[in-house]
Amino acid sequence: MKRTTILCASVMALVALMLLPTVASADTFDAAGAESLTSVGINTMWVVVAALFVMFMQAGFAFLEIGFSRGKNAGTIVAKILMNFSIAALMYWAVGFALAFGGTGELWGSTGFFLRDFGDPSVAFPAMSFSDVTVDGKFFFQFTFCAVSLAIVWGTTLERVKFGVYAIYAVVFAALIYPIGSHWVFGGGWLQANLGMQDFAGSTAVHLIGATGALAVLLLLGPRRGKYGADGRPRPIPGHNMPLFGLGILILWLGWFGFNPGSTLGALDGRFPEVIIVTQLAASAGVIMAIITSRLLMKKIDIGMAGNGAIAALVGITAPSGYVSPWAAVIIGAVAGVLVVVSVLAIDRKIDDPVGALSAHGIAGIWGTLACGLFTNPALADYNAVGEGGLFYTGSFHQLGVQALGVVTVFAFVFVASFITFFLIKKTYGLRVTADEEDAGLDISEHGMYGYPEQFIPAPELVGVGPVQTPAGATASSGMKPSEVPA
Amino acid sequence: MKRTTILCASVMALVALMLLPTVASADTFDAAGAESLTSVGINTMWVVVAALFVMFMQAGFAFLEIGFSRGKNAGTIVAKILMNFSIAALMYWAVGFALAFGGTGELWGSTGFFLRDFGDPSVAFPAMSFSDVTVDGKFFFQFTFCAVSLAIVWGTTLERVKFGVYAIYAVVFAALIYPIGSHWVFGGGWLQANLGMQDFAGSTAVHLIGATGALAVLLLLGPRRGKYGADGRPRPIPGHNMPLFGLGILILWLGWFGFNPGSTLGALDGRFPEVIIVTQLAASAGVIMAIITSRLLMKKIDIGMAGNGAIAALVGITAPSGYVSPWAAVIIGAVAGVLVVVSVLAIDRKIDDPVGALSAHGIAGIWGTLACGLFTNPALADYNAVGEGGLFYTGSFHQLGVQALGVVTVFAFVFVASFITFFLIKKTYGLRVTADEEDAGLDISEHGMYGYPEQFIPAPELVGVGPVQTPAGATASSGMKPSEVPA
Amino acid sequence: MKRTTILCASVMALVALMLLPTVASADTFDAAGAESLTSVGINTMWVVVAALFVMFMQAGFAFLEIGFSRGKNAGTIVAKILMNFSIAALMYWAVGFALAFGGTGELWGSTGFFLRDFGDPSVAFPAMSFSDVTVDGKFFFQFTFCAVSLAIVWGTTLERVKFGVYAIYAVVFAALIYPIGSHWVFGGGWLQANLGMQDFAGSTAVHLIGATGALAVLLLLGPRRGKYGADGRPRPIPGHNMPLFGLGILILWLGWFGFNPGSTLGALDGRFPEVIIVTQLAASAGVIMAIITSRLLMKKIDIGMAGNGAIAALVGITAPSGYVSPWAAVIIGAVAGVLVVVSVLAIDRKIDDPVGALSAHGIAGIWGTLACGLFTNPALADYNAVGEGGLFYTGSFHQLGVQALGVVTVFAFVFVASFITFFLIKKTYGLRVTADEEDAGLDISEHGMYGYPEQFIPAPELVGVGPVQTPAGATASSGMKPSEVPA
Amino acid sequence: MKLVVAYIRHEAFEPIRQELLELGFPSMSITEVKGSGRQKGVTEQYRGSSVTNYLRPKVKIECVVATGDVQTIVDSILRHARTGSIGDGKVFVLPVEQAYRIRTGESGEETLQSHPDPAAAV
Amino acid sequence: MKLVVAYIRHEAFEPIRQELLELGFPSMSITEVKGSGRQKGVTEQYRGSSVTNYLRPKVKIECVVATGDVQTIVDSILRHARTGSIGDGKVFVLPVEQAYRIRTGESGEETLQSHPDPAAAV
Amino acid sequence: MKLVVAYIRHEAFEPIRQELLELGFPSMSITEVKGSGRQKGVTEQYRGSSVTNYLRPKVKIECVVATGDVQTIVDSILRHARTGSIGDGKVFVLPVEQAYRIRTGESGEETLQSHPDPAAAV
Ligand SMILES: Nc1ncnc2c1ncn2[C@@H]1O[C@H](COP(=O)(O)OP(=O)(O)O)[C@@H](O)[C@H]1O
Ligand SMILES: Nc1ncnc2c1ncn2[C@@H]1O[C@H](COP(=O)(O)OP(=O)(O)O)[C@@H](O)[C@H]1O
Ligand SMILES: Nc1ncnc2c1ncn2[C@@H]1O[C@H](COP(=O)(O)OP(=O)(O)O)[C@@H](O)[C@H]1O
Repeated sequence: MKRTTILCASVMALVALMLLPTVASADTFDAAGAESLTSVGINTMWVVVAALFVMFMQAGFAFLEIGFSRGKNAGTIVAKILMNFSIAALMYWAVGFALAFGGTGELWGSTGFFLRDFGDPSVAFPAMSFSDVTVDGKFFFQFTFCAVSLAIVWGTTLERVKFGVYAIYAVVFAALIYPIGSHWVFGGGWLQANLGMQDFAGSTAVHLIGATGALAVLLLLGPRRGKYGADGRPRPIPGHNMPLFGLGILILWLGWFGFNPGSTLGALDGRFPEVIIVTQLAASAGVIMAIITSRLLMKKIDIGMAGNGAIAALVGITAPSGYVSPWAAVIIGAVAGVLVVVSVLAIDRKIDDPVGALSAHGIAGIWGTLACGLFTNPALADYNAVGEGGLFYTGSFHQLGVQALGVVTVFAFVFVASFITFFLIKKTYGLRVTADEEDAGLDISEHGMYGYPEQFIPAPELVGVGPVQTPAGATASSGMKPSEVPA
Repeated sequence: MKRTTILCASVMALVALMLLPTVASADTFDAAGAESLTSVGINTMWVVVAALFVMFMQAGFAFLEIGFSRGKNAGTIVAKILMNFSIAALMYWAVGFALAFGGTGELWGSTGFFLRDFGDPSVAFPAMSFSDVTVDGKFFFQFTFCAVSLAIVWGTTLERVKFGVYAIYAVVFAALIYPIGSHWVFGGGWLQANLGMQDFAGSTAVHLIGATGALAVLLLLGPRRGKYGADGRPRPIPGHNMPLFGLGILILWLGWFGFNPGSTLGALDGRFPEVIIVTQLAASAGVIMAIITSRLLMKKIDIGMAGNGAIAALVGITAPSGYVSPWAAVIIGAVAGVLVVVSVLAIDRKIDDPVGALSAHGIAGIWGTLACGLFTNPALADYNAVGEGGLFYTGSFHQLGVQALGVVTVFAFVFVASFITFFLIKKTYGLRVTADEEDAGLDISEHGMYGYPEQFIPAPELVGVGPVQTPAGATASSGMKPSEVPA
Repeated sequence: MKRTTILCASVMALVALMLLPTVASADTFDAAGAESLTSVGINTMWVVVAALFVMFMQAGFAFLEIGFSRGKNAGTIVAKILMNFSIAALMYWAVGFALAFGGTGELWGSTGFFLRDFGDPSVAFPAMSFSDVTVDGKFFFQFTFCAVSLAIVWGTTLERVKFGVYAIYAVVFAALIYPIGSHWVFGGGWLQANLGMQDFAGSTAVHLIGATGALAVLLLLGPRRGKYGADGRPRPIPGHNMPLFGLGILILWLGWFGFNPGSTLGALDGRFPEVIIVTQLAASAGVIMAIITSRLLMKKIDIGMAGNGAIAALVGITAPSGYVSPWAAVIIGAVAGVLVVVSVLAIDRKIDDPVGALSAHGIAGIWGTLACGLFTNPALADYNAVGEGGLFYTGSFHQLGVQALGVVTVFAFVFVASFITFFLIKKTYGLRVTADEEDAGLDISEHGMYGYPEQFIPAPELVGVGPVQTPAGATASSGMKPSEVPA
Repeated sequence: MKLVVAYIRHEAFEPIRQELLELGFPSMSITEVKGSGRQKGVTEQYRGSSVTNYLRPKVKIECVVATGDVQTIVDSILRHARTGSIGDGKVFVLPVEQAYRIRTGESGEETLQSHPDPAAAV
Repeated sequence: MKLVVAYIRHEAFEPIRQELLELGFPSMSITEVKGSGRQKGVTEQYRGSSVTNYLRPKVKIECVVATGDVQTIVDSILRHARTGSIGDGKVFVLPVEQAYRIRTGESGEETLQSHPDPAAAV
Repeated sequence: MKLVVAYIRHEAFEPIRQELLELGFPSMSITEVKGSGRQKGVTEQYRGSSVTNYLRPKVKIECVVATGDVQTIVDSILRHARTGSIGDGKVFVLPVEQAYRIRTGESGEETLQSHPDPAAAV
């Protein structure tokens, strides 16, 4: 019954809310009532529409993981993504958003819990005050980023983690870890405000944070049974469905057109289409280089690698997307495409990352953040009023150093916080299912039914529970000639 | 050949159109020509974009049904959704929209057939005159709602209904039943205009109407063969594909961000992001409570229940989404999440609703409508100029009573109209395929081919029709060593 | 190693870019910096959002092809779509866009390579100067069209083409063939500027061009092994997954709501919702007529035909969508629905087009283009300032003649250019995999792993590489009773 | 010892399994096979062309029993698998020379001993 | 009575089925099996690591016939299944002691009688 | 000649295949079967109702060998397939009267000759 108690933690949050004074809502509403201006309308619409595409990335991550899992572990991912997305929403609304954007604290924010009583929005959320988008619009957009970061965490845990682990860590991650980490980078925290670290849409703040959590849990979880032979050599455990994997990649690619260009937090300055172009060029270069690298290193064009190349390039261009010119985007994406293939092959030798999350989000996230230090266009640094031009333009290593410092500190914070969290979970609830459950698959053992019953349950069992119901001979002609089918 | 005659009914509509005077189009065009205003542009864009997300919900319903069906009945759902969506468009354009929104009739509207000759839009469609969105934009948005309502109907009929039934009922539903029912609730009919019933985006007008049709057909159709044992106890007939079910849920969730916030029919008042937040919080609470309830009642976290919880909560918040505050949304969603699990388990004992449509759209739709009577924020009731605050704020049962009356009358009308329609179909064309066809599956019996041929046709049959075409030995080495593959 | 050398061609492009002077970006940025106007913001937002829906059509084409392929050839389509989409982006950015829209050349444009140094946008890209959308927005929108056209090409090549062929032709197509062909039709080239050919969103410029390339490669490639019996009669080679096919159709349908209405290149004139309605009505009529035709000709409602009907009608309405009235749209769609079924059945007798691309994009594209000559509403011809009213209104065959001339010349150019390209590929790299590889499937032979490993690799092989790792008896109880599962 | 091989309809399997279990014969193996016989095929259509599939899915039961028990098994199968219409299938009996229980390594007829309560074991 | 068991290539099955049908032997059962023999395996690769699959898909035909008919069946199989290259497969003949037709309950060789027109029946 | 039929666990197959290969018996066929025996079933739940699946997946090995080699094969299987817990499976030996190699048409025990290097062939 442990699991129940765990899940109940989430209920607490709900109960708490119900006790809130009903006046609560008023604020939000009045706040909005006033803002009936054209500019607000246009910018808010863009940010909200962008947020919807980012929200859809949940499906992208789900199918990327489903495709890379074996059929016996495919269904649980659906329950996981639904639960995580839900917990993230409640936690980020109750606590996370306030910590991430509420006020000017160097380490964390402090106003706007439950989106209430924050007074003047531009004062309450200074890091986003350059935009006139409504607070609700900004909140929803930022929440979808939190959900993306959380989704990235689980890529390394497929096929063996206990279901309850998702719930427990999700609460901590969405309420504390992600908000604090992202606050430093683009919520007005010390890295951004004091040092001028550049991370336009979150190569570090979203992707590296997620990948760092993924690394922490993987180290405590260990590889899937059978992943490494007696000789310690890695064995292939092929994912069961490349088409669904492809669906995931294409949905993620689409979502990125909300992710990066939406981070302009406005449409009227005409910047967002440029960000889209930069994003597309990088992704394209990434796919092509990943395919070529895979062909050269593995003699085959690995389908998964082509997809990883797209993701890695998109992650790589996330931080620079608002700071670099198209030509630089091509380079950034191309490098990410090569990096991810090499990294996946190297990592696979020792630790078991079924979807390549450490490479596609971690390594590529680091590369993307550092790339600002190399390629940031001074004109765009000024335009965004964050940091300065990159080495390539200025010849100065300053920005590159700032970026590196940001990567290191954020990684350190998230890794320590996550490792502690997962360590405590391991000692109490446990991280991993039993060997028998792992062999049987998470769908049947955690959810009581296979995700693809017809693949695992013999037809005679599926039809015949108890004596036959059908009139004798009914099925004898179930192979009807067309003419036998009443038209 | 019966089926053909039936389908031909649909053709009539087309033929009719071709005879219309060509001047027709002019109106529409001129009407739009004038409206070149910023506000119109912004608001129309939002409503149209929202409508596109709602349109995509067709895929959501399709995959929810596909996932919950057995593999032998998966393909037919594709043909069904395409045909239904198409019939709905032509019928709603020709007749439905006019009945739903054309004028101030208490029972039904009367202007705007074929979107023609309606004169001044604000006079012609008074219920939506508060918005300056173009008539074409409003029409498309409302049509997508009709299509959603129709899609809900079929959830109870999977794996045994005759294909033609979809076509016949779709014509009646999109032309008469839905337009009249929705007119009462949010088209300016008696419930809305005279009593002030609150249903922001259609918990009753869209979801309950659909679910009521679903109940009517189910009562006449009966359960799937083998669903109930000789002892009358329900047996599991597991859906064949949980990942595709999950795709459906995630697409529906995304679509709801067009469904509820789009119902503001405008972007400039800054309300739509608040509606999105309210929607997201409710859905999240629904998923979490459904998972907990499923864990407690069934000892397992049923994947389908997690998804049903999301849908039920989204349906539940549909009516209140424009009237309540975030904290109330959490309660509404949480209750819906508990309700749906209990309801599915209870209903399954006696009648066979494969996807849980009666619970997720019916029970939850009723709950959502009544929830307005409990939680409507007076400030928002005034803002929308419909009804008054809920019991929770005003202490008065009035609004709750109005909501209840609305639920009862709409249910009664739709149930009677649908039952009669399906009864007539049963007596003439027939509702259900033969036992043999049901055993063989709808794909092969209705469409002549399996949706997954490789699952049902033995490989030797698939390759070998007639003598071998391949040069002797060709396949002997079809297991080539990599090196054997010309690079 | 041939394949590598081929792929490396693509790298050249990248390398080239890296050598560009860094000043490059400046232009783009400044250009945008100035345009901070409401109108620009609104119109750009609409065009960009529309472009995102069009971009998603890549997933639509991928799943349409996946559904229509056998399971052994499903995975390669994922790698293909990612690579093609990427190559198209880099080529269209570097060369294509300039040729398609840069300047007033009758045969091709000449300014805006790499989106650089084009000076005043309205002068540089005259064909789109009627719209105030930013150049970046216009570029991304037009690029997504190029990618759609390229995706159409491959429908005829499934299950037998060599992977490298995609890459080589994609470079030529996105850099030269599509840009030049589309320049003639809607880039300001001779057909549009001199003759007033009407093609609002590309029935000819996008769909016919793609289908023409598809015909060229098919003629050189030949049918799939086993498609035609010893007696020369076609045999069914059923696609493996109708649900995924349906996903493709629904995504494409959604994408078309960006494709056609986005071609208004603006939102403020209120035209785009009308275009959406026209598009929806045509598609609906197409589905219904395709279903009826299939029922009459084949005695069954072929699922694929229902989907082809939707696509054909959408292709058919693409050119007229900005020129015709709703009633005409219904006729255009209905005719396309009938045409596509008849055409698929006829073409299948002789040449092997697995997805029906020649019919749904070619025949329907021609029909749609000619339909303008019949149904164009004079008021809309004036409004768009292109050509004149159709035969149906004016009684004059002039516009119809212009449309026909456009179809013929564009077809001729694209066919010759494509045939030569594919012919050269065939003589050098080769077009087709070996018989053994085709029998084994493209996934295993081109990518080294099946797209659905569990379908092709026996379970004992999947679990048991080398000695058993699991403690004796571990799996003996892998069928645990619920109680045996630690809760 | 004999090997009883039966080709039957899917729906017939469960009742047979249950009766044999009650009779003390829990052990058997089944395979999904495709059978051709007197039964009609199913005609499939796809985009205009059609093909007939003459093979119909059947369940093959294999059960090795002591010679003395053969008739019991056969009778049970004949009783439950019979609908009276074409496609009911066939039962064949083949000789078996030796049998081993892998778990214990023991061989001979005793490896086929019926177990009183099969469900009791893990 | 004898049980003829053959392991063949997929493509070979249909011609064999058709000839046996013409010869009056419509009844048989087939199973998809994986076979190992002299044939090479297929090497699969996935994200860098690779594995070789030594089992190749084959079709197993089972056909019980009267002793007198065995040679006819075997010859037909040998004729059509032969490509001359490794992997063609094998044919085995096993003794069958008894046979029953479930539909009628009758037993013995007559249950194997070839039917003139199998397609005629429902 | 004899037909050795074994019902074993999935994990046991690969070691057996490898040993038999080394011993010079590369040729065999396997089928995925579902077995019922003393082993417990798996209980599945779905939306409230539940069902127990008593059939457990097993691998069936079929290997025809010369009479003299039977014991070698059986011993190898018994050695590798044994975990000591319920569900290990069974091995049966059936008589085979004739064998043919399709590729060459030759018949008799020589068709079963073990090949020194099976991997060498194409
Ligand atoms: N001689 C046989 N050898 C192998 N399998 C057979 C034989 N005869 C029948 N079967 C199996 O029994 C099934 C039913 O046989 P069929 O002839 O269709 O019905 P009936 O026995 O009632 O005439 C066939 O599909 C096939 O699987
Ligand atoms: N002794 C055997 N026992 C069982 N199956 C066998 C035996 N020998 C061959 N087979 C089956 O025949 C197939 C082909 O045999 P193989 O040795 O590859 O070809 P060939 O017979 O031409 O040497 C194998 O894949 C296997 O399924
Ligand atoms: N008499 C039999 N006939 C056919 N198959 C059998 C027989 N006995 C056992 N099997 C097969 O062996 C498998 C394991 O048998 P089981 O009784 O569960 O284990 P054990 O032999 O250790 O008691 C069964 O699942 C079944 O496939």
